[in-house]
Amino acid sequence: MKLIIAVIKPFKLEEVREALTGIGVQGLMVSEVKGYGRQSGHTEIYRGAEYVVNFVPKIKIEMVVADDRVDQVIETISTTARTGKIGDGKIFVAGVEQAVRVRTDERDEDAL
Amino acid sequence: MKLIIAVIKPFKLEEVREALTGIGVQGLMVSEVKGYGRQSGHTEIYRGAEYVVNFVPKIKIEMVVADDRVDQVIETISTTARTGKIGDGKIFVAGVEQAVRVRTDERDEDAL
Amino acid sequence: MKLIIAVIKPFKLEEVREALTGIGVQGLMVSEVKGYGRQSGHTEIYRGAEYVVNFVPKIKIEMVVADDRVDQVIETISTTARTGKIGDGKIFVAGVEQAVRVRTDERDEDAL
Amino acid sequence: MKRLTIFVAGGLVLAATPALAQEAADPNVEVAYILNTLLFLIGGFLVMWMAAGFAMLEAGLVRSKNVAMQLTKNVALFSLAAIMFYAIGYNIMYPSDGEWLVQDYIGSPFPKSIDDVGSADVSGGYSAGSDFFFQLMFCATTASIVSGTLAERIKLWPFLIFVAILTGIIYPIEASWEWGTGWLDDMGFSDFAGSTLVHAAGGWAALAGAIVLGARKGKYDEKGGVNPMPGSNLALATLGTFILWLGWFGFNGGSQLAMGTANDVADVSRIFVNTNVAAASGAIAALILTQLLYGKVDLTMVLNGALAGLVSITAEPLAPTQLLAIIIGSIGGVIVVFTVPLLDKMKIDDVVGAIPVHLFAGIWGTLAVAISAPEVLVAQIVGILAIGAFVFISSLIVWFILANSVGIRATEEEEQVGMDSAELGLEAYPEFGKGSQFV
Amino acid sequence: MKRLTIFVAGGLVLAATPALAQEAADPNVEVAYILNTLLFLIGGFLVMWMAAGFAMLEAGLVRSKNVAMQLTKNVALFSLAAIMFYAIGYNIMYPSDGEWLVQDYIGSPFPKSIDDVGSADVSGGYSAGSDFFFQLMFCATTASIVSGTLAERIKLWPFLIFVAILTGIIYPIEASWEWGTGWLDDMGFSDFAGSTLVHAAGGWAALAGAIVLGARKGKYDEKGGVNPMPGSNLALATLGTFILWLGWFGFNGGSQLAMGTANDVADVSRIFVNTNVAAASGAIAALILTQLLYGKVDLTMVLNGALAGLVSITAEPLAPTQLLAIIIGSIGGVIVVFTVPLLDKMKIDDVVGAIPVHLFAGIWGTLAVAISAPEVLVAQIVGILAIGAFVFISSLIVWFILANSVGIRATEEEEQVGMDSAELGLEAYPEFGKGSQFV
Amino acid sequence: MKRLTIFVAGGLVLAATPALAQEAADPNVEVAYILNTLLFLIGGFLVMWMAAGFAMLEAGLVRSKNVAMQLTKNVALFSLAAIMFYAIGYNIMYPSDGEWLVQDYIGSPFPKSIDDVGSADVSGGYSAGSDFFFQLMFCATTASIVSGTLAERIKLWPFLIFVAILTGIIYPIEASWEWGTGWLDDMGFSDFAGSTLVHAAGGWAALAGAIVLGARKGKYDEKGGVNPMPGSNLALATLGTFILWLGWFGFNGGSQLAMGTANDVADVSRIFVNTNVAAASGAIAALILTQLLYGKVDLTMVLNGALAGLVSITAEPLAPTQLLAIIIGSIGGVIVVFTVPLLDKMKIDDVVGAIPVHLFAGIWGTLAVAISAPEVLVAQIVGILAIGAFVFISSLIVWFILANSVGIRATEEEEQVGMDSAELGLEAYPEFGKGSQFV
Ligand SMILES: Nc1ncnc2c1ncn2[C@@H]1O[C@H](COP(=O)(O)OP(=O)(O)O)[C@@H](O)[C@H]1O
Ligand SMILES: Nc1ncnc2c1ncn2[C@@H]1O[C@H](COP(=O)(O)OP(=O)(O)O)[C@@H](O)[C@H]1O
Ligand SMILES: Nc1ncnc2c1ncn2[C@@H]1O[C@H](COP(=O)(O)OP(=O)(O)O)[C@@H](O)[C@H]1O
Repeated sequence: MKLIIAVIKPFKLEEVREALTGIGVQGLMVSEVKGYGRQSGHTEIYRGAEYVVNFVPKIKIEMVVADDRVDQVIETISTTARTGKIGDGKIFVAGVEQAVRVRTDERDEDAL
Repeated sequence: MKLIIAVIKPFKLEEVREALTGIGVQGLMVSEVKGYGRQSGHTEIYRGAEYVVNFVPKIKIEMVVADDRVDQVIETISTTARTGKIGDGKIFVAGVEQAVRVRTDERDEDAL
Repeated sequence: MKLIIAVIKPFKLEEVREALTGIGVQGLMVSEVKGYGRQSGHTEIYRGAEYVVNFVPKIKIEMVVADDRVDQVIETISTTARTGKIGDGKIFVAGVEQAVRVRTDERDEDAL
Repeated sequence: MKRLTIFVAGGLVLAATPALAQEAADPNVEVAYILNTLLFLIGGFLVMWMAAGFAMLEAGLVRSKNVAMQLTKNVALFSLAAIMFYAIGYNIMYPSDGEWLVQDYIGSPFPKSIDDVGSADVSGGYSAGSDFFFQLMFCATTASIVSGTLAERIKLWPFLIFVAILTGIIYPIEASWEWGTGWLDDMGFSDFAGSTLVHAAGGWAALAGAIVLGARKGKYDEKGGVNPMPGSNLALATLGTFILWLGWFGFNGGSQLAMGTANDVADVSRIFVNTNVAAASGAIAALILTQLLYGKVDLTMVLNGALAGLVSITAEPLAPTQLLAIIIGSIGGVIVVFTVPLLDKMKIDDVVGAIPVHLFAGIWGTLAVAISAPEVLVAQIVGILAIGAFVFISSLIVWFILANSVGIRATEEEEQVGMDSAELGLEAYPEFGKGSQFV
Repeated sequence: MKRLTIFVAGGLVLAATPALAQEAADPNVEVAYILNTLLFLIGGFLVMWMAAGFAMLEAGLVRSKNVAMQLTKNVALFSLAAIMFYAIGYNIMYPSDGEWLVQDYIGSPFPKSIDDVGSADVSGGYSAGSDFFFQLMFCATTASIVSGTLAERIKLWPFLIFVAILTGIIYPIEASWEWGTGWLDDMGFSDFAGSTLVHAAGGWAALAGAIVLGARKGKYDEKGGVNPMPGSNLALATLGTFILWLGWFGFNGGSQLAMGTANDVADVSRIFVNTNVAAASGAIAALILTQLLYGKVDLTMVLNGALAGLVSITAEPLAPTQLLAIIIGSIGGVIVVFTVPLLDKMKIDDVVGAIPVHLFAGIWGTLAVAISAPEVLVAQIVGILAIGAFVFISSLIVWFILANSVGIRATEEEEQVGMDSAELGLEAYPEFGKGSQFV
Repeated sequence: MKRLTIFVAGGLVLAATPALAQEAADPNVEVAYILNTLLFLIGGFLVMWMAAGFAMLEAGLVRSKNVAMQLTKNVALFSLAAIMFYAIGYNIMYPSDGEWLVQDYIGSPFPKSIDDVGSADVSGGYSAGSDFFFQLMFCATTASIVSGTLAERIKLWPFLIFVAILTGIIYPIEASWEWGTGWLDDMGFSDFAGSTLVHAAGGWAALAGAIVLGARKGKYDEKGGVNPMPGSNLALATLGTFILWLGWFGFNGGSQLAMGTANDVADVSRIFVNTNVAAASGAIAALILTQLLYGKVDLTMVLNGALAGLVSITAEPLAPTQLLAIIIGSIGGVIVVFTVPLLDKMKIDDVVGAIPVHLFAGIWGTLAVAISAPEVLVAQIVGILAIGAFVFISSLIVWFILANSVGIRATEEEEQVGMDSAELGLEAYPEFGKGSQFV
């Protein structure tokens, strides 16, 4: 199993979620993050003072999927989340050794 | 060392935390997430319009523990967090290669 | 590539971010977490009732870096975030198998 | 029109008293003058307070990424109304004889001066300044109604241009037909405090804007589904409703226009009582109805219900008994609960429900006058249609011109990130959650 | 009772003036009528504003998952009070001679009509409508007190049923004993603006409810520990307190019931001054005391302290010198700081501190009347006990019946997810943090 | 001074009427007494409401980790002012003949008693209690101005000690020079409602505090950069502004000090109109100017602009025509937009912009009196300088003593975690985001 972490632009969440449900992803977690990256660094003015905005609001999606789903999931997310403009985000994949469904105590792939 | 990620129902947090302290877990991180899963999909009405609620508020607990603690921690979380109702959540385990305690620069197991 | 997860004191964020930018880290994600650890457990009084504060506000920084950057990044974070007082936080390192830049579909190290 | 005749009458009577007023004046005429003026001043500051009510209501019902913009619009529109109504609106609305450009239809625009310092004309019955102050607040209210409907997608400056035209020209013209003793007044149309002149008028202007502007992106999907975009702060929305409720005592009570006799003040009392109970029954009606229809109470509908009750009683808050006021108010609440989803079906995106509350309940309230005075029914219908047609069409034209010149709609991306970051470069709640941006 | 005698006296004097009032009326009688009525109207809208104050205070002191419900309850209870007090309450409270069901104990219920349009009875001294409006607001206040204590766990509809009974029957009966010139008034009991009739009464009803309802889940643990559940928005709570402070000038000042003579208006001024300084000293007392006791100031206690100061001075805001008002108010503040934790020890879960503020400080204020008028001490004690017993027991019975029929308590799970999602299906702050749900 | 002479004049006239007042009194004298008193009462409660306005404005403009503290300071300072002004301030400010310690410069401190119950002295022209109530609110306003500037870093208790001295001694002394018929009044200085006596004075005290206290950590960096620390809740800030706007009608209108004649009430009306339009034009000026300067509107500047408009018209809200009021108000708005960044350049950290709004616009408004009355120009300058020097220097001394004794500044760590957790041990918004702590 793999943990897929995707950082995307907030307004893309709904589309991405639908796309993922479309390919049968059954569960995921969403959280708000402040992103720092190439997109950062534009300036704003507040009460006459200029300042640099380093952090951009982003959405982080985390989901654990079976190994054989990984490529499809990556593909789905990156095509749906892409606008071509800087700040579209990233997708990371890490290994997961165990999974448990609390309700039933099912393990690993059955737990996803 | 392993990183244990648990998604549970919010009102279970206090119980789970106590149980974990009970078995000697010394530290963890808690954050709010919006969960999508089997539990999702009930409808609400707002100003006369029906809509589907896809995201359910959940709590994510992350903690790094020594390898030999993993099973006990999983056991503890899943029994305490279980209500038997859909949406109880998941527990995931991933490998951790290094750990550092910032204050003392202690490493790995000593840092937990 | 490695995923570096650092939990630090909130007011240290700006310093740490600058230090990381200084050594060429190009991107990261920041989120608010509630931390439980040795620092926890002081008591407060609200409307005459004493209670224990278990969770302390912390900042979680997550970034994926190339393997050869890991030590430098750890070094940088831990020196910058250190106050020597309890609650300074932790740094964890986990393996990352893939990375994708959504905008360009670049992969792995090029995506960071 | 009832209000004015009181006046004129009063004026005639007082005309008897010597010109260089108060020194020589019959003490009671002077006391009446003071008390009438005081009613305008108290009524005026209560209605001014309604501007804060609209600001809070709207700020509470938009998503947090648009809150700062909504607040900006509300402060700006109230300020703009003050200046436009002074510069041209007041005189267009209250032309003295010979000041009509088109007799009984369009007054001539220029600033009207109020009493000089220390030289009250007691024979006027009240101070001109206090009347200006009171009337200005009604003009501003009309504009406040528009901002809520068009929230979350209209650009700031085009909106303010419309506000300037609405408060400087459109409102004063239609209001002059009745309160300026124009043709509708001659005809017997009756609108005590403005269910049609203020509320329906604001609603018509909002409706025209909503049509030209279009719905918020994502609000309605192809398959006819409606995606609610819940308000970010219902505590503010409730505060706004209570503020409006309070201000309405000035709105309706002050419209008695006199407090210098026992009868007048007793009537004002009666108006306070009816206004309050109409609001209460509008809220209760929505409370019960949402429970029955949806199986649970919808607070936002209850708030709209209270306001609809207030709008409904505004055309005639004096004549009804409390029981009738309860009936009129409840029907207002019912109207809201049924017409809010109706607008959604028609894909007309009214962010805060201003059209059901001010336009639909306003029409109902204007018709309800005929319950107490059947003879006015025809005049009421004529008034509703005439003012509706004039305000809707003229607003439509202005919106259309703006849309095709400067453009009135924010870009899709601006809408996505929110008007606050896009147009103001700041956030109303920079430290709180950003839920609006995803769920 | 002082207030009424003023009246009756007034009435008698005025009785001299011919029946078909104002035309013929002695100008000063008419001016007095207008000014007396105006006092009721201004006092009335200020007290109406207190409904918003309670709503904000309570919304600020509950956790965010229960905010929308608390707002709903406050809008609904105020609306319900308006209707119940009209339908039966007002006449139960102010029976004319021969309208008592049980002489001096229970008035007969039916809607009382107010002056017809344009026919003020100057000999009444003030307009009936303005009196109704003013008195209604006191009735609604009594209900507002209850909602705060029972927050976060009581179901909406059973709560509203209780409110209907409280505002329609319980309050009017006990209030009639004093302000309706019933037996307590005959006995010499003195409660100028309602420390006992309104505030303690509301507190007793709340206490009965809290006992039947029980504490919020997790508030008290086995080992006697208390788990604070901090309010979600102290800015709102502070706003609510300021609103109540402002409204109280109408509450106490309006209770002078007359402004038609220099003496009356001077007394109203004195009342304003004492009311303000009592609130101030209640706040300062809590400020200092929490610093001393806990080593830090507790804002929520300071807010409660200001309100306790107001409640304490309400039974006699006129007679005291400013210095005495300061003492009375400070003691109110002290009472709050000590009794809030006390209630927790007794496991009585009062979410906003309404019982210490309204009941305990209300009793203190009622006794404090005897400082200015020792002769009333016995009557004060009798009044406190009689009204306390009646309101507490009758409320207890109603709560008990409701608990054992429809049920008044939300399920454990509803309480966990919060009343907003559970009963209303919406959230007050959908985009902000969800802290309440875990820490 | 205009205000007082009205009085004295009035006093003399009335002196004719027999001592044991109202019974025998000429009915119109009594009615005038009632109406004058009523103006103070209405004006007074409207100005009291401004305390809530400052609390909301400041709570909205500080970061969420300091909100509870800001609220605490606002409730406490208003309460403290009530007690200090009663105890010593009022008599220092309004010494009767022979009550001056230093003739025309310093009055003697002791509590002044108001009318006894039911014994109005009609010959006074208004009730002493209502005057006390009204004047107290001005004193409290002066203190409210200071809290905003020093937010987010000053310790609670030292701040309150300063407030006690400011409201008990500093303000009453400087105010007595003009309103207590002291030397500035003799000299012809004119400040109708307190652009200098209240607003600039508060601004000077704030400026002194800001200098001694220093800027918030991180606000200004070595390389002269300014790090904005955006307010946490602009909805509250806007609400606060609307509250202040409303309260200002009482502030300026009530300062007419009389409503017992047609001329007085007509003047009050004129004041309402000018006050409103000055606020409106201040807001519009800031709206347009921020758009031009920064390419986008800054809501916080628009709010400050409205307040600056109000402060600017406060020194002379009666004489100007509406057109002149618009000009005076707009210039106030312009001043704010330019001086807010200016203060930052000087590294003077004024969290809410109180110094530009109250001090700079206050000075402008005081000078602007000369537009209507050129002859006073010199006196205006003398008054501005004298009061500025006295308040600034005395405040500087008090701040300096406090800083070097108990200390006035929170530690760096306290500032980092926020004053709420550090000094109060609670949070204003425990469940919402914690953005303030990192971004
Ligand atoms: N190395 C990284 N580790 C973790 N998150 C990253 C990393 N680089 C970028 N991000 C996240 O991805 C977001 C988008 O990256 P950015 O560089 O701004 O644009 P792009 O991905 O188009 O090059 C950033 O806001 C940040 O949250
Ligand atoms: N594959 C997954 N990856 C990450 N989180 C998941 C995954 N599946 C479920 N979750 C999380 O677990 C929560 C509960 O899962 P759900 O399917 O709703 O109920 P249950 O676990 O009882 O089957 C979801 O709200 C989501 O946050
Ligand atoms: N085993 C762990 N896994 C995850 N997070 C941890 C762990 N231990 C500590 N933390 C995080 O680090 C923070 C600081 O740890 P703490 O024990 O309080 O102080 P210190 O690191 O100085 O010993 C905690 O608040 C918690 O968020």
